[in-house]
Amino acid sequence: MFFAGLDIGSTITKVVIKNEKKICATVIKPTGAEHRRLAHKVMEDALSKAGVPFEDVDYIIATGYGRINVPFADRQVTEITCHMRGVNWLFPAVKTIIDIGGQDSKGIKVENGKLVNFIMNDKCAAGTGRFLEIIAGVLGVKLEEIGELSLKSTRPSDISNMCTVFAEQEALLRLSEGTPVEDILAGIHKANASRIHSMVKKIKIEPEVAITGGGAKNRGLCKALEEKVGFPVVVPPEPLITGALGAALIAGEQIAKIDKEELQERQKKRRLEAVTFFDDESTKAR
Amino acid sequence: MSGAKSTGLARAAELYSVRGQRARELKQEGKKIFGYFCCYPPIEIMTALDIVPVRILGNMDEPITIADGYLPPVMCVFCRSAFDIGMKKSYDYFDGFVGAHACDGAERTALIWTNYIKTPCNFHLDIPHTAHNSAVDFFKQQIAYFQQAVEKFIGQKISPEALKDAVARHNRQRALVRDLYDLRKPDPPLISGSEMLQVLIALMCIPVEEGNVLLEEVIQEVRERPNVQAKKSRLLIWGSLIDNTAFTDLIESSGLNIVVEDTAIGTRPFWHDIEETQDPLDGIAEHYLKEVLCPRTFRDSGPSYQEDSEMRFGYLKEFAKYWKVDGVFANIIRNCDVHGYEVPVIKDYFAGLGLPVLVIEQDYSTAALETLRTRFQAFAETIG
Amino acid sequence: MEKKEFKTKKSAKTLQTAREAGYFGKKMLTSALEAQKEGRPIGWSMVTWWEGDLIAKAMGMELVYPENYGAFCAAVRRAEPYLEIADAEGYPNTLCGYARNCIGYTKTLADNNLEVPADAPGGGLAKPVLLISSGAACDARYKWFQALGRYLNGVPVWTLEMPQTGLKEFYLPGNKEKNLAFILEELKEFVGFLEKLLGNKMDYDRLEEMLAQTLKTLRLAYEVDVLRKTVPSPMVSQDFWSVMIPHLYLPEDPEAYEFYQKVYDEVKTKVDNHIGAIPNERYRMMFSELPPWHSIGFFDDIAEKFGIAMVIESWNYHAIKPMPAEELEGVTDPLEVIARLSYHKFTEDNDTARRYDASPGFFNARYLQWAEDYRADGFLAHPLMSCRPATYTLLHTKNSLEEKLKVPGVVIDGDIIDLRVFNPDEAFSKMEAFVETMDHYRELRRKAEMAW
Amino acid sequence: MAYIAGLDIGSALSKAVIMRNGTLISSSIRPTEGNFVRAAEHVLADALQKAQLAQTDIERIGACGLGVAFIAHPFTKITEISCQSRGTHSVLPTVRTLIEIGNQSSRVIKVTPKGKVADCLVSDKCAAGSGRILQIIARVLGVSIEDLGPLSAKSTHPAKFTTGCAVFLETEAISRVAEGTAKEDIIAGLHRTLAAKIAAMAHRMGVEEDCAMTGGGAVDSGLVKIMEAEIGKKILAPQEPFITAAIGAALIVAEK
Ligand SMILES: Nc1ncnc2c1ncn2[C@@H]1O[C@H](COP(=O)(O)OP(=O)(O)O)[C@@H](O)[C@H]1O
Ligand SMILES: Nc1ncnc2c1ncn2[C@@H]1O[C@H](COP(=O)(O)OP(=O)(O)O)[C@@H](O)[C@H]1O
Ligand code: SF4
Ligand code: SF4
Ligand code: SF4
Repeated sequence: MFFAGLDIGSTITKVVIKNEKKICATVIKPTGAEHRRLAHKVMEDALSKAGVPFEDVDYIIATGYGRINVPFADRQVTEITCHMRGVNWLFPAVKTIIDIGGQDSKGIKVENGKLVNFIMNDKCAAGTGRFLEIIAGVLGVKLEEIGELSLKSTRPSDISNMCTVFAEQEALLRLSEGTPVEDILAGIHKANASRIHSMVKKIKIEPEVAITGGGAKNRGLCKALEEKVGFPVVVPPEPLITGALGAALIAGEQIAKIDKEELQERQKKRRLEAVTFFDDESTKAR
Repeated sequence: MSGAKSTGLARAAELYSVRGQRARELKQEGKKIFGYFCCYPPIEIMTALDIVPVRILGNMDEPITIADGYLPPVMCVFCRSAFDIGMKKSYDYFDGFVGAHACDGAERTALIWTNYIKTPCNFHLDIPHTAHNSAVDFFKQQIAYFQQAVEKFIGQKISPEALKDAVARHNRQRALVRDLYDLRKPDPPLISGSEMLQVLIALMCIPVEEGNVLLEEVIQEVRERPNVQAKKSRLLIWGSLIDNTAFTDLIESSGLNIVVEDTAIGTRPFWHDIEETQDPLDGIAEHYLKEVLCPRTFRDSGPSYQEDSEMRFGYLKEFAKYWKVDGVFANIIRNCDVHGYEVPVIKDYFAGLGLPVLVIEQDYSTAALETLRTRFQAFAETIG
Repeated sequence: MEKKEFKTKKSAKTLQTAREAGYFGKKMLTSALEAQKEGRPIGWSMVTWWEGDLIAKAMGMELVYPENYGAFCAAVRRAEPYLEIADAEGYPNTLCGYARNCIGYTKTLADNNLEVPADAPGGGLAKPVLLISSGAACDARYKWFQALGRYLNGVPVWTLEMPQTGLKEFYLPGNKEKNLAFILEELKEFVGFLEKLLGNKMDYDRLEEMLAQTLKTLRLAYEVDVLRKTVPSPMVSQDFWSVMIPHLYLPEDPEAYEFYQKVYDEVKTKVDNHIGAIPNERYRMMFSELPPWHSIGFFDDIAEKFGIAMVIESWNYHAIKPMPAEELEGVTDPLEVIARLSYHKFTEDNDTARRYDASPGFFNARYLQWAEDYRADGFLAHPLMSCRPATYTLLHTKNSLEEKLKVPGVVIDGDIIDLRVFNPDEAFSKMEAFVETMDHYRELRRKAEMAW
Repeated sequence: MAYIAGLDIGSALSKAVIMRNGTLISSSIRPTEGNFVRAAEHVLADALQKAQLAQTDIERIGACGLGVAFIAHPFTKITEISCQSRGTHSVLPTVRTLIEIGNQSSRVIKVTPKGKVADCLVSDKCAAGSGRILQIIARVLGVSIEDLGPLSAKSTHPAKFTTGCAVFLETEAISRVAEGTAKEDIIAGLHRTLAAKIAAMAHRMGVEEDCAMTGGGAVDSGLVKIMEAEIGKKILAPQEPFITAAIGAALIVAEK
C-alpha cells in the first residue's frame, strides 16, 4: 500500500510517498506562481523517484496554501494538522512546534499526538520566510547562505524597524554605513526570531520544541529562536517535509477507515492532471 | 426589488442584502424611521409609536476611510465602520438616532455621531453598569425619558395599552426566533448559520409585524424542505457580533456548522421575553439590564472563580448541551474590549466543559477573511 | 518586538516640589505592605474620583491603585515582563496597558502563593481583600478587575456606578437629581457591602473628616491650575504629572494638603516674578490625555529645542472646579457629598459644552475652555494603543479646536506603557513641522481678532 | 547671488536640484539602488553638470530623505515634510493638501498659504499603502509606471486583494499574473487597495482644496484618478512630481 502527501506551500512544494513502513520518496520543488497547474508534475516526479505507478497509490492528501488545487487528492487537510502529525511521528516528545514558512509562521501545540492549540501570522510579512528572502535579496547574499553567515557575527546590529520594507531599507543604510553583512544579518535574524517568538509565546512554549518549515533550514534563525525560547530545540533532518510527511501519515490512517470497494471506486476516478479551471473571483463576471 | 414579492428565506436574503431598502420604502409611505446602536435601546417604545426601529450595523465590505478623520484606529473596528458608512450617507433616511452607553465604543461613537451626522430626533440612553435593583430603577427612569423624547417628537403619547401591545408583539418575535433556533438542533441542522444571519438581520430593519410574518414563513419553509446541510462539527459562536454572511459562509465551508451564536445579533436580543408587568417599563428595564447577556454589564462577583464563572456563563453550558456543540469560536472584533477581557475566562469555562475554543481577533473586513480559512479548517480538524 | 533603548532621559522637573512628590507614590505602596504585615485589610482600587476610595479608607482599608502601579512600572521600565505575561495568558495586546501590567503582576502574585514576589518593582502590591472598580469613564475599569478573578480566587469585586447621560439628557428636568439619587443609593449599598465584608461599622465621623480634608486639598490643587494660566507658564506638564499623585490618590491625607501648599507657594513665587518653567517659552500647548510614562523626557526635549511649554494636560487627572455653594447647601450626609463631588467631575463641563455646542463635555468641551483660558497655541493628541477612552475623542477634539478656536493639533501615536509604538525621533520631527503649523494658526487667530 | 543645491536621497530615487534666486537651474534623478553614498554623489554631480557648474559654485546644500546621512558635502538637514510642503508650494501655490506617495511610506501634509506645514500624517511603521508595489508590478508586467493609469482605466473587473501588506501584495499580484488575470484588472485592483489606504489617511487629516499628489504615486494617473474618486476632490500633480522635496530643501536652506 502506498500513500502520498502533497504540501503545496506558498513558496515550496513538497511531496512524500510512503508505504506502511518507510518513506519511499520525497520531492522538494519551488512552487512558483503557476502552482495551480503544476501539482501533477511534482507528483509525477515523486512517483518515478519511488518507482510507484500512480494507480498503486491508495490515498492522497493535499495540504498547504495551495491544497485546493490538487484535483487528484482524496482529501485536503490543513498544514497545521499535517505538520503536527509529521513532527509527532519523528519526535514523539515534542509539545511545541514552530513552523516558519514562506508566507506565514505558526505555533502548534501537541498533546498525545493530538493538535490542541495553534496560532498563526499571515497578515504581515515580518516574522515569515519572506522577510528573510527579501533581505537576502537586497544584501545580495544567497538565501541558503544567510544563516551560516549570520553566525559569524560578533556584533549584531540593531534593526529597529519591524516592517519588512522598512527593515530592508534599514539594512541598506547599515550597509552604506559600512556595517559588515554578517552583523546586519545577525540583527535581522534576531528581529525576525523575536517577532516569531512573541507570537508563539501566546500558546505557551513547552519543551520539547521543534522548528520546522523552510525557516528551520536557516541555522542563524534557529539559533536566534533558540536563544529566545531559552532551551534547546530540535530540528528535523529535512524540516521542509514535515507537512507532506504528516499528510502521507494521515493518508495511511484514512485507508483503514474506508472499505475496499470505495477505495477502488476512487482510484478509478482519479486522474493525474493539471487544474484547468480558475475559481478566482476577479476572473468571474460579477 | 422585484415586483413579485418573495417570501421566507428568499425574502430574508433580499432584506439582508439591501438593508435600508424596506425602511426607505416605509419612509416614503410616511412612517418614521429610527436608527439605534447595539441591542440595548428598547425597540418596544419605538414600535408603540409606529416608528420603525432599524439597527445600525457596519459594513465589512467597505474599507473604512472617512471615519479615520473622526475615530482613531484604536477604536473598535465595528463602531468605526458603522460611523464610516453613516458619514457616507448609508443612514440618511433616519428620522431619529438612538445612541446608548452600551460599551465604551458604542457610547463614544454615538456621542461623536451626533456632532457630525444630523437627525431630527436624537436620544442618548444611559445604561448603568451593574444589575443592582437601584440600577434597574435608574435605567427605567432613563427609558421613561427616552419615551418622553420620542413622544414629543411624534407629537403623541404612548398609552400603557399600546406599550403592552408592543411588548407582546416583540415577545412573539422572540418566541419565533427561539423556534427557529430549535430547528438547528438536529444534526445536521435544518438551517445554516448564514441563512439564520440573513433572517436575524432582516428582522432588525423591518417593523415587528412584518418580521413576525417573515419568521412564520421561514419556519414553515425550513421545516418542510429536505435537509440539504452536510453533517459537520457543530460550532457555538461567542463574542463580538458577526453581521456579514461572507464570514459565516467562510466558517461553514471550512467543515463547521454554526448551530448557535451568543452575540448581539444572535441569541442575546431574543433569548428572554419581557415580563408583562403592570407598568410595562418595569419589565422592559428589567429585561434589557438583566437578561441581555453582553459582558458589558457587570454582574456581582461570585464567592470563587469557579462559581463566578458559573454565574456569568452558566447559560452557555445549557446552550452547549442543547445544541450538542463540538467546539466554540470566540470572535473578537479588534479593539472590542468588553469581549477581549473575557477571552481567558471563556476559554477556562469551556475547557471545563471539555470544549475547545478557537479565538480569533479579526479586523471586521471581508477583504481579510480568506486568510482565516486555514484557521477554521484546522480547528475543524482538531474537533472533528 | 525587540525593546528599543530610548535616548530620552527621565524628565528634568522644573519645580523643586515636583521632585519631592515621589514620596507619595512610595508612601502608598509601603503603607499597603505595612498594613499587610499588621493584618489590616488592603483594597485595590481604580481611580474613582473620590467615589469609593474615601469610603473604603474610612472603613479602615488601606488602598493601592493598580493604575498608578502601571504608570510606575512603565516609568522604571519594568512593565514589559508583565505585559508579556498578560499576552501569554491570552489577553488581546490591545487592551489597556495598565490592565495588562496588572494582570501580569497578579499572575506572578498568584504563582507565588499570593505573597508579594521579592523582585516586584517598588515593593509590589500586597494581596487585596477587595477590588473596587468603577463604571465611570471606561469599561476597562471594571472588566479588568473582573478578569483578576482568575488569579485572586474569591476576592470580591465591587463596581461603583456613575451615570453618564448625554449632554442634552443631562438637562432634562429632574434628571440630574435622579442621577445623584442613584449614586447615593449605590453608595449606601456599597457601605453595607463593606460592613459585611470587613465586619465593622462605617465610621461616619472619620469619613466626614476625610471629606473635609479632601475638599480642601482639591480646592488648593485647583488654585494651582488657575495660576498656571499665567504667561509664561510657571509649571508644565512634566511637573504636573508628578505633583498630581497626592491630590489624586491621597487627597484626605493632611500631608498631601501640606505638600500642595508648598506647590502653590512655589508656583505663586514664579508667577509673581514672571519666571517661566522653561526658559524660552514660545509656544503653549495642551496635552491630551495620558502621557508616555516611559519617555516623559521627550517633553523636555521639545521645550529645549522649540520653546514648547505644555501648559495644561490630562483632564482625567485634574482636581474639580470648586462646586457652587448651593450644590452642597443643606447636604449633611457625607455620602451625598461624595455623590455630588464625583458627579461634578463628570458634568462640570456640561455648561461649557452647551455654550460651544460640543459634546461630550468631558474630554472635549474641557479642552475648548482650556484653549481659551490657557491661551493655547496647539494641541498634542497622543492616541494610545491601549487606552481607548483617552483616545476615542481625541480626533474629535482636535477637529473642534481647529474649527471653533483655530487651535491646531498634532497627533503623535504612543502608549502609556507599551514601548512598541512611541518613536521619539519621529515624534520629534513631527513637532518640528508642527511648530510651523502653530505659527500659521497664530496668524489666523490674529486675523480673526481672537484674544491670543 | 550664489547657487543653492537641494538633495532628496530617497529609498528608491535620489533627486538633486540646483537653484538660484528661487528659480530652478537644473535637476537630476537617479535610482538609489541601495547605495546611498554613490547615489548622493552622482545625482549631485549630474545636476551640476547639467547646470555647467562646479561643486565650488554651490554656496549651500539643503537635504532630506532616508539616505541624507551619506551626503559627502556639508549640508543642512531638513525634515522631508517641510521640504515637500515648501517645494510643492513653490510650483503649485494654491495647494493646501498634499498627498505624497513615496517608495516606503505615504504622507498627507496640510500646507499653509505660505508653504509651511499646517499638519501632517505619515504612515511610518507599515509600508501598506506605499508606492513600492507600483514599481514592482510595472516591472513584472513589463510596462512603465506611466502606463499603469491608462491600463487601469480599461479594467472591467478589478481584482480583489486579500492583503494590505506591501510584501504580500506583491506576491499576490504576481500569482494573479501567473493565473492569467487580465493586466488591467490587476492594476485596477492594486490601485483600489492603495487608494483606500491612503484616502483613509487623507480623511483622518481632513482634505482641503486644492489637493496635489507628489512622489512616485503621482506619475501614475490611474492612482490619481481613483484617489480623486475616493476623496471627492480634484487632484493636481506637479509637472515633475519627484523633485518637489529637493526644491523645498533648496528653498528652505536658502533662507537660513
Ligand atoms: N536552504 C534554505 N535556507 C534558508 N531558508 C530557506 C531554505 N530553503 C527554504 N528556505 C525558507 O523557507 C521558506 C519556505 O518554507 P516552506 O516551509 O516551504 O513554506 P511554504 O510551505 O509556505 O512554502 C522560504 O521563504 C525561505 O525563506
Ligand atoms: N523610474 C522610476 N524608478 C523608480 N521608481 C519610480 C520610477 N517612476 C516612478 N516610480 C515610483 O516612485 C516611487 C519612489 O518615489 P519617491 O517619492 O521618489 O520615493 P523615495 O523618496 O522613498 O525614493 C517608487 O516606489 C515607484 O512607485
Ligand atoms: S460589546 Fe456588547 S454593548 Fe458593545 S456593541 Fe457589542 S454587544 Fe453591544
Ligand atoms: S482610562 Fe485608559 S488607562 Fe485608565 S483604566 Fe481605562 S483604558 Fe486603562
Ligand atoms: S509592516 Fe510591512 S511587512 Fe508588515 S504588513 Fe505592513 S507592509 Fe507588510
